[in-house]
Amino acid sequence: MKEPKIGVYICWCGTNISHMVDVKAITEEIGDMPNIKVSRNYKYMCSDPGQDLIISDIKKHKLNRIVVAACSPRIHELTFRKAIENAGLNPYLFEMANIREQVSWVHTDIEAATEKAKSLVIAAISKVTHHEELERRTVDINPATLIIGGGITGMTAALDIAESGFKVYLIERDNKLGGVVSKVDLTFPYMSSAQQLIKSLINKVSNNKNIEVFFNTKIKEINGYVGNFETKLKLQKKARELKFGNMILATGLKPTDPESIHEIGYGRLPDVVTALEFEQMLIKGNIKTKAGKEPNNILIVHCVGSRNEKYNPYCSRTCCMTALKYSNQIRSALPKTSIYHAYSDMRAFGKGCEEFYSQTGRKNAVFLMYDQKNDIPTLRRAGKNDRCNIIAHMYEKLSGEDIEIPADIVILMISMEAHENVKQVAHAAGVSICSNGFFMEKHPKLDPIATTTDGVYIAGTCQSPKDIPDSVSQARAAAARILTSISVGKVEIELTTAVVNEDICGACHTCINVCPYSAISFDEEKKVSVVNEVICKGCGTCSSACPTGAISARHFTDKQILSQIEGLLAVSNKLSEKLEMEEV
Amino acid sequence: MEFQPTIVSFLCNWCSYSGADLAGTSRMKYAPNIRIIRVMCSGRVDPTFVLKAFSEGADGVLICGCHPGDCHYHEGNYKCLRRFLLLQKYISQMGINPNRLRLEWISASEGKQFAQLVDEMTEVLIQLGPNKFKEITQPA
Amino acid sequence: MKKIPVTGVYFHYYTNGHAESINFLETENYIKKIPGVIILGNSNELPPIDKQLFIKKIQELHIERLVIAGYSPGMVKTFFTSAMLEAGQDAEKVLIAGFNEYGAIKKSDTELAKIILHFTIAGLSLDDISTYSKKPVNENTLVIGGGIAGIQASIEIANSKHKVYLLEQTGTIGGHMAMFDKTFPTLDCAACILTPKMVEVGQHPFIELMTYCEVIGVTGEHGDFKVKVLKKARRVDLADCIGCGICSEKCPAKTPSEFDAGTTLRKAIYIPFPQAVPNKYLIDAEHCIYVENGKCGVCVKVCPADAVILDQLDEEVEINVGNIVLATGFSTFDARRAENFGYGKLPNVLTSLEFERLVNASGPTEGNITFRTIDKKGNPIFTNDSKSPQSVALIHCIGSRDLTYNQYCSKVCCMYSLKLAHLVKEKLPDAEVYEYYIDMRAYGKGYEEFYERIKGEGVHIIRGRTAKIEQTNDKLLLRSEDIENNRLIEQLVDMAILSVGIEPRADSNSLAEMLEIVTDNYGWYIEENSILNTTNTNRPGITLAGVCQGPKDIPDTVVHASAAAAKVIQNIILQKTKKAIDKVMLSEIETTLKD
Amino acid sequence: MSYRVNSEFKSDLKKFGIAEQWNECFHCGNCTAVCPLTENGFLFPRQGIRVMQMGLKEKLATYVDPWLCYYCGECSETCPREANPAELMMTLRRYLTSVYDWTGLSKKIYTSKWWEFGSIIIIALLIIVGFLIYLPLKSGADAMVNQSGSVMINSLVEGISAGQFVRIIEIGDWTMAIIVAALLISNILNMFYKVILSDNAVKVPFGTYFTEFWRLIYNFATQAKFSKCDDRNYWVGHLLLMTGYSIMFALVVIALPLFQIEEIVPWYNWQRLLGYYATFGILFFLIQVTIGRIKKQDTKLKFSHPSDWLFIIMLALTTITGILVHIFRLNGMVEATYYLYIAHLAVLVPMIVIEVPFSKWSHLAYRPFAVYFSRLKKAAVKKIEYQRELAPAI
Repeated sequence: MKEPKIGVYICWCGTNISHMVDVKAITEEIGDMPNIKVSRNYKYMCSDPGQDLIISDIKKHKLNRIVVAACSPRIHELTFRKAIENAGLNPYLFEMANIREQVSWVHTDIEAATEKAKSLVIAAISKVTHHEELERRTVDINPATLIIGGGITGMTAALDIAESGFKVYLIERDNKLGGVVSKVDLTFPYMSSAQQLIKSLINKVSNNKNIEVFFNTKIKEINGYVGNFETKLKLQKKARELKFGNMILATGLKPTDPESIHEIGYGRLPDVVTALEFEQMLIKGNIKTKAGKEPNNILIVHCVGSRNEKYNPYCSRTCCMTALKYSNQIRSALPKTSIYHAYSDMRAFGKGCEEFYSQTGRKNAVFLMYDQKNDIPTLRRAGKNDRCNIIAHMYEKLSGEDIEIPADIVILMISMEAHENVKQVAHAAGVSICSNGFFMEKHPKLDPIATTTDGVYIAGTCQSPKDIPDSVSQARAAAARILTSISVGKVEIELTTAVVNEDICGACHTCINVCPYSAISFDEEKKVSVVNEVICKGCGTCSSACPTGAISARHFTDKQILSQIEGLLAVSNKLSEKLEMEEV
Repeated sequence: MEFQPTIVSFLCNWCSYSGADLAGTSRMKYAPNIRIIRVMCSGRVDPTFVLKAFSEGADGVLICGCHPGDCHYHEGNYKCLRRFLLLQKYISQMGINPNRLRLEWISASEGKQFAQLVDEMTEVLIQLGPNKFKEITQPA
Repeated sequence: MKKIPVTGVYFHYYTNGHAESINFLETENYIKKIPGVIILGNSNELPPIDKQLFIKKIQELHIERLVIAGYSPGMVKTFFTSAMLEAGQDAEKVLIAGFNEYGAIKKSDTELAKIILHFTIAGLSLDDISTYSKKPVNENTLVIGGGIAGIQASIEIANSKHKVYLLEQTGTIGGHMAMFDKTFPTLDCAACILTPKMVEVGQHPFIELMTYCEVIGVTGEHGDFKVKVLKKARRVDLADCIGCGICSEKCPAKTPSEFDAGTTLRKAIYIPFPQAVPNKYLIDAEHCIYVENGKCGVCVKVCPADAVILDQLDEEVEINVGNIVLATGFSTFDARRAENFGYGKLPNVLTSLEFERLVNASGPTEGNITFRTIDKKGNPIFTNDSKSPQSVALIHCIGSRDLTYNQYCSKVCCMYSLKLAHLVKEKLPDAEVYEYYIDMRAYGKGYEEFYERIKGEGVHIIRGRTAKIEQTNDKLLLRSEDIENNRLIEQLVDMAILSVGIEPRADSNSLAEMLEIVTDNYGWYIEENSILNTTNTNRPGITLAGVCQGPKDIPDTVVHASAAAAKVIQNIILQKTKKAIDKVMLSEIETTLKD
Repeated sequence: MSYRVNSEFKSDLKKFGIAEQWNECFHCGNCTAVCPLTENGFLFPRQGIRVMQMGLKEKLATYVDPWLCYYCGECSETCPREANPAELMMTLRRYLTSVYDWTGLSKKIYTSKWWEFGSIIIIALLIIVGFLIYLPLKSGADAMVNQSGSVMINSLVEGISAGQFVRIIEIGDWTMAIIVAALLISNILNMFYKVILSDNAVKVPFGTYFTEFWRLIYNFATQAKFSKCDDRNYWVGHLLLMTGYSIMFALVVIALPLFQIEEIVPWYNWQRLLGYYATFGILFFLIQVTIGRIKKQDTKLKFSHPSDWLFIIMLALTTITGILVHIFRLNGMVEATYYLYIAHLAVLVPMIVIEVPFSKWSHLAYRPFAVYFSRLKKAAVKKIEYQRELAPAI
């Protein structure tokens, strides 16, 4: 190994780091350490000039190891690797110390934070000293795509990909396509027909030769890696094996069960219906109470199950506008019926939505504000003299009055939850789930459709509640990624895989037993374990299980981590020594 | 000066490291005693890493992984759990209080839980006092 | 051709705010000729007609199917479904033909309206029409606008190994997002997540960056556009400039910095911001002394790389592309127009964009919140010399949700106001922060949780928009109604931030004219279909990305831009161009339908 | 007690108003905050819009706030939804007038043009017919001109002396005044019952009735509340009208024997000076308002209900006939004086009888009483004191 010449760069991140960590002091102190050729700090290391700084230093000082202390490597590891590569250095001769998310943002004592940051930098230096060059490798992308979910999101994505001439396998758990949109009459705010729209989409999907739809099918397990996934389907007649390069999860939503919300009386009072039940009434043109009468009063309760810690803390995004849509639809068929909305904030934020809100108000809808967090309206059966079916009681916030609302039909705008199968799908596809039960995206802002697993995309309401245009946009965005990946045809694969040192392998088979991907096999000829580097994902379980240390995880080798530990504790060791000296 | 313990912590890349990052992006405050090492999976945590940390003077070691069933590599966290249970017995035989070693599940959305965990463990270690293991293994 | 069932067509004349309408009578006469079609009437009333009479008519004429045509005729659909049900027919056989949905709005769109209606009667959707024709598509793409939408679309397309020209009007890409401090709801800094993307664009082998350029003419059609681009004279050679900044240091001419939203000054030779891409200087001709009167030229003398070319002239170039992505973004509402709030007169009334720069670590005060001061030359700027406010008020919906200005909701102000409230609390923990809102629109992933968090940070969040701001002594007096607590508030604060809404750019209409695409009443570009296709425009080959289609937050913009890229990539892969529906002859449609 | 909401109330209320975009309101609170007259406890117009939107009739009856609004129009001008809150306040005043009126006539007059014009025409006809039959013009009345050549107005009727004539008119005036006052006072008592007594939330401390009483008089005399509106022009016009008409009313009813005298006193005598001041005041107001209502530029005068025009027309006719009587008299035109005198009364009497207790003019009493009641309510509220924890407000 060449003598290490290390460059250390410490980022201010504006003031994000520098307000809590004495960046300059660390730079100076590090500069005096052995093997350190360059030690600098800069306001934004990730910016163009920051990266240029590293590149020019590599060229000028012939650096062969780089450490950047900045934000989380999950954000910028790739950025810096790329920069280093541009300077002609192997990108893996690089290590990041996370001194923002795990130091400056979480601590309040400048001295302690600086100490900690310093030890993290030293640990990174110790680790990077043992880093090895890793070479990039690519695999071919299978042009077929698997899409889980045959709702509007899944179908749009399927069509986008299939119409470009590539194969799509569309998996639907139900016996028909269409998802929730097929249960909806009209869309907001322009009142176009969801039925016509979804029927036309289903037609297109069924007639597209590139799309193969599997009904009544669930995915249990997916193997492989980006570009080369595979799954086995158990169909009624026979098993079927699918191979594909990418997948989109579009498993959609599940309406909250309103029976759990006691006040609202669903199940207890016959004329309390959910939004989807009301859509059926609209599709059939039959807005009647259970007793078959035309309603004189209709109450629409917003935010049922949303924005309330007891049920779902989040906003379901579409219910306000859907409720306004109902208001307009009811008004067109029943001009004399009183329409009341119990809402908490009117979230009419989309294009044309505020206008729609105002239009609805003009058609004599009464908007009553309640406190969705603490004070859900309570519904009871009306008395004989009430001349209606149901009475709702609530505190009205805009007037400050306790009021009663007469109602013959009550429509509950129930919240959207992720479908119950997300857990199973997440497990099969290897993606995470956020605290609200939706799929977790790679980055909430800059990459809401990708996941931490390459080749797996999420779109539509399985990522978070959203309306049709937004779901469709996500479907298209996911399709864009996949089209890109297919048209390029190749993808780089994980380099940080396991590797066997054949000289010391004891042929004990331990690694083969612990590998979750069956990536290790036994070479009967050589009597050693062999790693299939395409399948290996680099978890390192084999490495920690190997009794002889023959198998190691690249980029996370024992040597690297042990010296990282040493480096990590060097500062506190020095400190305690100093303390002891003082005591003496 | 009050005794300030040092905790070496191994966090899996997918859940726990993200969780620690989330604590940061949410600006939750916790004790500065923890030093984090990123590993791809809690299953990668070799027992020697833990022993190395103690022998280098760490006062506590914390391993965090995905919740059972959520492992990015399917079952690495289970393997970690098995090793952890054995390791706890082992270190107590070597004279290290088994409470100095902890294994916890932290998901990517549990920034708050992570911050609380660090504070809690720091508190426990302050009660336990400094780790003498280093002095035994590496007498000055 | 299959015999179509007896179909009643009803025209709903209500035009829903559109000033001009298609020729209903002509459409009626055209549609009458289709066998099996009966015109049932028209009106613009609600309810449209007497229900019982209508039911009778359905029964008498044995109508099996109803088509309601008009502008958003879905508004009256339920009337007809219930009428069908009561007449004993299948209520699910009520179809709607919305002219505006597919862009038939004006009188000149009557032919299109006929097509739409004819299709609906035939039981097909307009999306079914195959108007693609095989024709070579130029693989190059032009992306207009270098904000986050343009960046995202460019990267997506370029990653598929197709060349992208990314055209930007100013000297750097980055757009508005680069100006922000933190982004909601995760509070990660905008620069931290944007600058890597900017760097990626700058380094991408398939992206040609054209900063400081403008589109001045577009000819040709989908698959083969010829775009005339004006390369404004940068007066600093991009290749030679090393970005050392000595020129700027010595330059004597100063003017308010656009990037800092006017909160500080920049020189006439400047770099928009330190992380700009390309990281090269340029000269603002309007303020350069040399350009004005031929004297000065300090920059030329001090430049160590001889990169300054003071006499450089604008240049016109032509590029050939197959697709154009419009990502022109937005401008913020001019708060001077809302006189009640005193912006422009009262020094400590700021717009949210100004405040965004003020709290930014790379802003004029390194992130310290201070009062506005006047420099020696009378420019109102922010420096670290003045004091910090003890109380700050944030007022939502300035220029949004207001018929006097813009009726629409700007979608982002609630959330960014909450974020700014948090930043004030973070920087000035003892300051009182008041937030005045109408409806709190925290709709996205993690937004509601963020709202709850800010509430927990001790910010006073008050329902009730402030009506006016007046100066009293050295404080600002805000008058508002605290609706939820039934009281009137006359609040004295040190600083007020106006959460201004977003508007189409001033040149959006002229650009639309040049590109022959349509805008709505406000100036946002209209999408081909509001539900299924929010990225295409009425002109094939021109795609929308981001806020220029309508207000959006960052995640939605990014997704929208990727979706726009999908259309482009698909198009290049397929090598097929699309005909605009309104360019398709009616007779062609008729033959298609017969098939 | 909780109120029952009723979305149909709006359509009832519509009959009292002109512009009806009130349901557009999305409760931003701008109107209340922009109004210079609002104060804690009286947060109009938004709360009024709310109560109206929800159709809380019982609540509305206890609501005095519309009377505290003087319609400067700023709320409507700055309303982001153009919901026209100021016009709603006006409409609510009409509606409340009908609520306070126990006879039910007010509602009929406001909501039906037939009732409105019919009632006035009937009373006018009664006056005319009564005069022509019982107080006909004397034959040979041409001679009833005094030395200075002006008509001796009290001596024109057949068979009665000048003193008797004045006496008859005075009795007529007093009868009218008493009837009108009785109706108005009963309506005010009704208002008091609705606003104060039936509002369960309010328990007025007894002493307050006396300590706050001065406000009634003060506001009646100065319309101090009105003067706080940003545009003071209309306050001036209104004050001129109010003082002018009050003076005229006092002269005609209380001081008729001193005012309506046979001799023509010099112009600087108090009767004439007061009369001229009153005429000027009324004319000033009439011109200001008529121009405004025709131009429709000021928000305040953009929307004119029939009752508004009727008020202007009746007031103008009263004034013009009054002026003409004066001119004809000075010029010795006997017949013209007599018939114009009848015409004057035929306009004046129905206007007072109909407008004061039942229609627009009733606000002369309701407004100052509303100020008084609002103080009573405020005192009561202070006593109860809000329990809610409030953020610091200055």
